[in-house]
Amino acid sequence: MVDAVAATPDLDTALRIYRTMVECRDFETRAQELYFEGLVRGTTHLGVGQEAVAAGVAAVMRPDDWTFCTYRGHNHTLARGTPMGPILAELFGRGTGLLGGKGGSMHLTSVEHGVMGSYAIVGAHLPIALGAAWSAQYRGTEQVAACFFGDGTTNIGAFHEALNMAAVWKAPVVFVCENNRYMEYTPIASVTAVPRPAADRAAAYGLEAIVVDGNDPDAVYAAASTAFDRARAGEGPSLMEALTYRHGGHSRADPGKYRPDDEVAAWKARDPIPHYRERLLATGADAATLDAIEAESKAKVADAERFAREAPEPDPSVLETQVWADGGSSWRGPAHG
Amino acid sequence: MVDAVAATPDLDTALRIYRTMVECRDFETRAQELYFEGLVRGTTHLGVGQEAVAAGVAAVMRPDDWTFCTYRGHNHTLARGTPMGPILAELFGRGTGLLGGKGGSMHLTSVEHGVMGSYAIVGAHLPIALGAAWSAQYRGTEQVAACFFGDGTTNIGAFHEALNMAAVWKAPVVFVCENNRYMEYTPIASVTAVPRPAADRAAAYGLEAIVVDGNDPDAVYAAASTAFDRARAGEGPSLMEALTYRHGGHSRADPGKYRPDDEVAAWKARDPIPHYRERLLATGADAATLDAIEAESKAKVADAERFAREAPEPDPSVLETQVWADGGSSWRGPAHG
Amino acid sequence: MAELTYRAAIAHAIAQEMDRDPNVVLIGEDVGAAGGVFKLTEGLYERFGGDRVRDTPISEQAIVGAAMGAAMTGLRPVAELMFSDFFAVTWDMVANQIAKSRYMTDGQVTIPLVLRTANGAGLRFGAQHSQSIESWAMAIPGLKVVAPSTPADVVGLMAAAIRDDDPVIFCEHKALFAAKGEVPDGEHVVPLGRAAIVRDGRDCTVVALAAMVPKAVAAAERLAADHGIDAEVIDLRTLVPLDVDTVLASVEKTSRIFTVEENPRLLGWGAEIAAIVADEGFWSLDAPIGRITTPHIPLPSASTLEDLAVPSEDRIVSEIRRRMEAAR
Amino acid sequence: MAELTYRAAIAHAIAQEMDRDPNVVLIGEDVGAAGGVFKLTEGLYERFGGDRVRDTPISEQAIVGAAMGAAMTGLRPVAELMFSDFFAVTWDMVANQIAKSRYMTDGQVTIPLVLRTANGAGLRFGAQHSQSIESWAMAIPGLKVVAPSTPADVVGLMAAAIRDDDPVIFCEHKALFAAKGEVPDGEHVVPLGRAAIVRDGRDCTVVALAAMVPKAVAAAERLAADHGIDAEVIDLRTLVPLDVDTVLASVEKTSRIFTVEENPRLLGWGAEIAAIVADEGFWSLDAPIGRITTPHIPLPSASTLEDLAVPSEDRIVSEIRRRMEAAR
Ligand SMILES: Cc1ncc(C[n+]2csc(CCOP(=O)(O)OP(=O)(O)O)c2C)c(N)n1
Ligand SMILES: Cc1ncc(C[n+]2csc(CCOP(=O)(O)OP(=O)(O)O)c2C)c(N)n1
Ligand SMILES: [Mg+2]
Ligand SMILES: [Mg+2]
Repeated sequence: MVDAVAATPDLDTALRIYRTMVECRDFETRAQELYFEGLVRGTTHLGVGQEAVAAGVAAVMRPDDWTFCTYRGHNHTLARGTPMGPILAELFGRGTGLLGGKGGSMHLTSVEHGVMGSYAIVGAHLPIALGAAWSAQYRGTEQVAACFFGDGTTNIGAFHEALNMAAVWKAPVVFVCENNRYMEYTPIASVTAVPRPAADRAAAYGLEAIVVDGNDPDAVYAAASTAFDRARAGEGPSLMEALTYRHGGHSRADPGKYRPDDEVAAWKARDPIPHYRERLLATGADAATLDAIEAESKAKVADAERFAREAPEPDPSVLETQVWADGGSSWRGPAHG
Repeated sequence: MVDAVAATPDLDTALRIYRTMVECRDFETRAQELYFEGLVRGTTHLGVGQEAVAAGVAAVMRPDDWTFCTYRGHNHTLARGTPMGPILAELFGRGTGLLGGKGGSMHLTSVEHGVMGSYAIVGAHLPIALGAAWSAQYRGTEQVAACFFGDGTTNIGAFHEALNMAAVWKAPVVFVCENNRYMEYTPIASVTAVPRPAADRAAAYGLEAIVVDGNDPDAVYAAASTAFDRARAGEGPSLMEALTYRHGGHSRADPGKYRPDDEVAAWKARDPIPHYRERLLATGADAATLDAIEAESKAKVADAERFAREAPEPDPSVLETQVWADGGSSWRGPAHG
Repeated sequence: MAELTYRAAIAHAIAQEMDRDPNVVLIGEDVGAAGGVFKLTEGLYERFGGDRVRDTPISEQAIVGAAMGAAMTGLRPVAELMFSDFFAVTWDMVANQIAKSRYMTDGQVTIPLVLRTANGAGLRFGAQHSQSIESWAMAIPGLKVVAPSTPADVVGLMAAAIRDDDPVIFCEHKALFAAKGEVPDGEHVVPLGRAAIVRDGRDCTVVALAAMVPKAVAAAERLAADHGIDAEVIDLRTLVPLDVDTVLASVEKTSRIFTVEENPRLLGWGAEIAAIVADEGFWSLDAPIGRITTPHIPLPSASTLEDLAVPSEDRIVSEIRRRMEAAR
Repeated sequence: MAELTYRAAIAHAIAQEMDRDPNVVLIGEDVGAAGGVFKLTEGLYERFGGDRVRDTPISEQAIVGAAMGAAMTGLRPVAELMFSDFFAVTWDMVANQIAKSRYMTDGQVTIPLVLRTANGAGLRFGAQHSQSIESWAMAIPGLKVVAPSTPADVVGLMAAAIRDDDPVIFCEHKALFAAKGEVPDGEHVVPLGRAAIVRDGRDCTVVALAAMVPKAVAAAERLAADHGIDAEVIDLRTLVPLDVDTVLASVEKTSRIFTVEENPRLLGWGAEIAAIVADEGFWSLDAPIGRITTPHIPLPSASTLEDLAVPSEDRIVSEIRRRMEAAR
C-alpha cells in the first residue's frame, strides 16, 4: 500500500475532493431514482461507493490533462467539471444532452473538460489513452492521460498490449484500475490467476506494483501525484490498483444479490464520503463549510434535474449528422457537376 | 534456468531427439534451396537453429498429445512424425501435399500425428491450444496440449487472455516461447517492457518463471518433463521460455541482415546439433549410430524431394471442397424439391 | 405445445441439447451462477454443473479460441458473446481461425461450435451494444449464420446449430427476448437453410430477419387492410445457408421485392439478396428492388433517435406503399 | 512525371505528407529501421527519424488504438497493419471505436487517421494473408475506404486520405507492388469519392477495384478485339465515399453491368453496387447484373488453386462474353 504521506492535499484541495465526491454521489443517487421513474433510459452503471478514486485522481490533474473512462464514468466525467445538466439530459436521451442524445450514459464525453470519452467495450480505451499520451509526448506538451477501468478489464487482451506499449514508449499515461471485486456478476477472484488483478501484473510491464485504498481519497491523491509527476517528467506510465466497492449492482436494475450481505455491509461501513467528512472535520475544516458543500450539491442536482426534465427530445434531423467531420453522414461521393 | 538434472533422456530418447533435430535441419535446408529454385512457393519460415526446442519437447509427448505451432512450424510438425514427402509437396503447392495445396507452409497440420495446426496470425493459437486442453480436462483423457510461439507473440492480447484463462482453469497446456530475439526484423528488446518476454510475465498468471537453454535439447526435455507431468497431474499450465536463435532470416529470402554479425556468429557457434552430437558421443553413443542417423535423414529428404517433385498439381475440382463438414462449399440452402 | 418467451426458449434449447449430448458445454461471461446478464442461460448451471457451464473472465479471444480448440478435439461448445458487438474483439478467432481452418487443413479439422450472442437494437444501449452483426458473418466463407424470430425457431434452430458439424453464429435478438410463442413439445429441430414464408401474398415479396420479421408482418397486414397491397413476407431464418430458392420463387410470383434490414445501409444482407435477385431473378422483376434499412450511421442511444434509425412498421408501410404506387 | 512502382509510390506519398505536416506520424511493425516487410516505408525512418516513424510490438489493438488516441488529440497518424487480414485482430478498435466515436460524441472528437494495409491475393500466402477486406470496412458506418490501382492514385489518394479529417482504411494491393506507372511531379492529390473511367465503352459497364482494374482493362481489350464487345471499365478507387453517379451514368449508357471482385462471393462490395443499380439504375438495365468474384471460400495457398480462385482475365472475358451473348 502506498500511504498518504508522499503528497497530501492541502485543505482547499481536500475540500474540492470532498465536493466532487458529494456531487458524484448526489448525482448518481438521483439518476438511479430517475431510472426507476422511467426518465433515465437505456442503461446506467453507477460508481456509488467508488467516488474517492475519481475525486482523488482528478484533484492532481491539470485542466489540459485527459480522462479516459468506462461506461461507469459519471464520476470521472463530473470530477473534471462537466456540468450536470447536460449529463442528466443525456441519460434521459434528450436533444440538449451532453452528446445530443447520440451516446447515452455509457459514452459521456466532454472534450472541453478533458473528458475524452467513456468507453463501453471493455479494454478498448487503454490503447486509446496511450495514444493520447503519445501525442502529448510527441508534441512536448507535458499533458498526461488518466485511464480508468475495472478489475475485470485486466483480463482482456487490450490491457496487455496497452501496458506493454506504454511502458516501452514511456508514454505519459496513468492507468488506474478500480478494483471493485466484480466483473458484472462474477467475482474477479474466480476468473483471475492472481489475487491483485492489476498490481500483480505490473511487473510484467516493468512497472511498480501500486495498491492503494480506493476508498481513501488522500491515498489515491498521493499515489496519483507520484504517478502524474512521473508521467510529466517523461519517466513513463504507472499502473495503480485502487481497492474499492460499488454499493449497488452492476447496472440499471441489478440489485447485486450475488454478493454476500456481510461483504456489502462491510464496504458500506467504509463509505468514502462520511469517512472523509470525519477526517476533514478532524483536520481543520469546519462543519459549516461541509454543510454548504452538501447543500450546494443538492441544489446543483435539482437544477440539473430541472434542465433535463425540460430538455427537448432530439430533433429528428440530427439522426444523420456527425458521422463525418463535415457534419454529415453521406456515403456517396460528391455529386458530379 | 532449469538445469537438465530433473529429468534426463535415456540414450534411446536422446538418439530420437538427435534424429529429430537432424531431420528437421536437413529438411529445412533443402526446402530453402528448393525455394530459391522456385519449387517452394509462397512463403516459408525456417526454424534452422531452433531444432532443440521442437525435439526436446516432442520427446516427452504422448502420441495422443497435441501440438499447436506457428508458421515457423516445420520442425514441430516433423518432430511428431509427420512424413516429409507430403510436407514438402505442400510447400510446392501440390495436390498430394499435406493439406492438398490449400494451406501451404504456414498451416501445416497432421491431426493423425497430433499436429493440430500451424497458425499464421500471431497469438491466435494460444487460446485454441487452451481449448484443446480444456477438452482433455473435461473428458479426463490426460492429454496435454503443447503450444509453441515466438518472443514477439508475448506482446499480443491473445497471449494474455490465454495464459490467464489457462491458469484459472488449470488447463493441461504447456506454453513454450521460443525466444529467438526477433519479431521479424525488430529486436524483441526494443518493443518489450521486460527482458524475458515470457518468463518475466509468468508471475502475472501465477506461474513459475521458467527459462531454459533452447539450444540444449536435454534442458528443454527436462523442463518439458516437469511441465507435462504437472499438466497431466491436473496442476495446470506452464509457461516456459526457451532461449534460442534462428540462423537465417525471418522468412523466404530475408538474409537477416538487421542482426549484428557477431551475434549471428556466436549463436551459430552454439548450434544445437553438433553440440548434441558431441554430448552423445561423450555419453555413450557411438559414432556409427550417429552417422547412420545422419545418412538416413539425408535419404529421407531425398525421398521427400522425389515425392514432391513428382506430385501432381492440385485438381481444379478441389478448389471448392472442404469449406463445410459435408465436404462442399455451397452457401445455398438445400434445393427445394 | 407450450408457450415460452424467446428468452426462455434459449435456455430451453440449450438444455435440450445438453441433455442429449454430454459433449455439449457452455461457456461465457456470467453464463453460470448468474444465469447470464439477460437471464438467457438461467438454470443451466444448477442443472448441468460447473464443469459443463463455465464462467469465464472478460477474454473474448480466449473464450472463442477455447471453444474452437475444444470443438477440434471432440466437444460441441456453445460460447456466449454477451453482446454481438463484442464479436469485433474476437473477429480474428471467428473470421480467420474458426471459419478457415477446415479449408486450410483440407478437412482435417472439424469445428462444431455455436457462438451465441445478443444481437440488435431496441434497448437504447447505443452504438456499441446494439449492432446487428449477422451481415459481418455472412461475408466470411466458412461460417453459418442463424437469426431466429420466434421462440419455436430459437429452439429448433439452436438444436440444428448445436448438432451441425460446422461453426454457427447464432444471433439472439434483444428486442425479441420478451416475445412469446408456442414451442412444440418434445424434441424440436428446424433444419438450417430453410426460410419460412410467414405471410402469403401476391403483390410483392418482403424479406426480413429476426426482429424485422414481426414488424414486416404487421406492416404487411396494414398494407393489405389500408392500401390493398398483398405482401408475401419471408423470414430468412438463416443467412448461411441461404434459402435462395424460396426468395426467387416468391419474386417469380410477385415480381417485386423489398428487404427489411436492421443493419446499416451498405452491405447489409439485403444487398446480397438484391444482388442475387438482380441476377438470378432479373427477368421476374417489374420494378426496382427496395431496401429498407437503418441509415448508414452508428446507432444512437436516445429512444427517439433509435426508433427513427431502425426500420419501423410505419416506415416499412410507407416505403413499400410509395414504391408500389410509383411502379404502378 | 516520373515512373514509380506502386511500392515506391507508397513511401513517396507518405513522405510528401510528412514533409508538409509535422503532425503526420507513422507507426507499425517493422515500419521503421527495417523499412517495412514489403519495403513499403523504406527510407522514411532515416529521413524523418524515430520520433515520427515508430516501430511497435506485435500489438495491433495497441497500434490502432494508439493511432486513434493520437488522432483525437492533434496528430494525423498513419498506422500500418502488415497484412489486411490482421484487421480482424483489431476490429473492435476499427469498427467500434474509430468508426463510431465521432457520432457517439455528437462530433466532439475528430479522428483523422489512416490505417494502411497490404491487401489481397497473388503471393500464395493462403487464407490468412491474402484477403481483401475492403468490403468489411465498407459495411461499417464511419469509415472511408480507399483502394488504389495505380502508382499515381497511390500518391494522390494517400495525400487525400492523410489530409482527410475522417478515418480512412487504405488498402495497398500486394499483387500491384511491382507495377509501374507515371506519377505527376510536385504535389499530387486525388479527391476521395471519385471513380475513374479507365476505358470508355458502350456495350457494358465493368466495375473493378485495385488489382482487378488492370485485369478488367485487359479483359475489355480482348472482348473488344476478339468478340466485338465494347466494355466501359470503371475503377471505383474508393468504396466510401462511393461514386454512385459515375456508375449509374455508365449503366444508363450501356444498360448492362458487371462487377469484378477479388473478395469472396457473399457481401463483397459488388453486392452493394448491384443492389444500388437494381434500385436506382433499374430502368436502365437490359439484363441481369453479373458479379465475377472469388467463390465463397477461404483462399487456398497453392498457386494453381489461388489462380483459379481469384478472377482472372480469362474468366472475366468468358463470363462477360457468355452473359452478353445470352442476353442478345
Ligand atoms: C469486450 C467486452 N466484453 C464484455 C463486456 C460486458 N461487460 C460490461 S461491463 C463488464 C464487467 C467489467 O468489469 P470491470 O472491468 O471490473 O468493471 P466494473 O464494471 O466493475 O467497473 C462486462 C463483462 C463488454 N462491455 N466488453
Ligand atoms: C497478428 C499478427 N501481426 C503480425 C503478423 C506478422 N508477423 C508474422 S511473424 C511475425 C513475427 C513474430 O515474431 P515471434 O513471435 O518472435 O516469432 P518468430 O517469427 O521469431 O518465430 C510477425 C510480426 C502476424 N502474422 N500476425
Ligand atoms: Mg469490477
Ligand atoms: Mg522471435
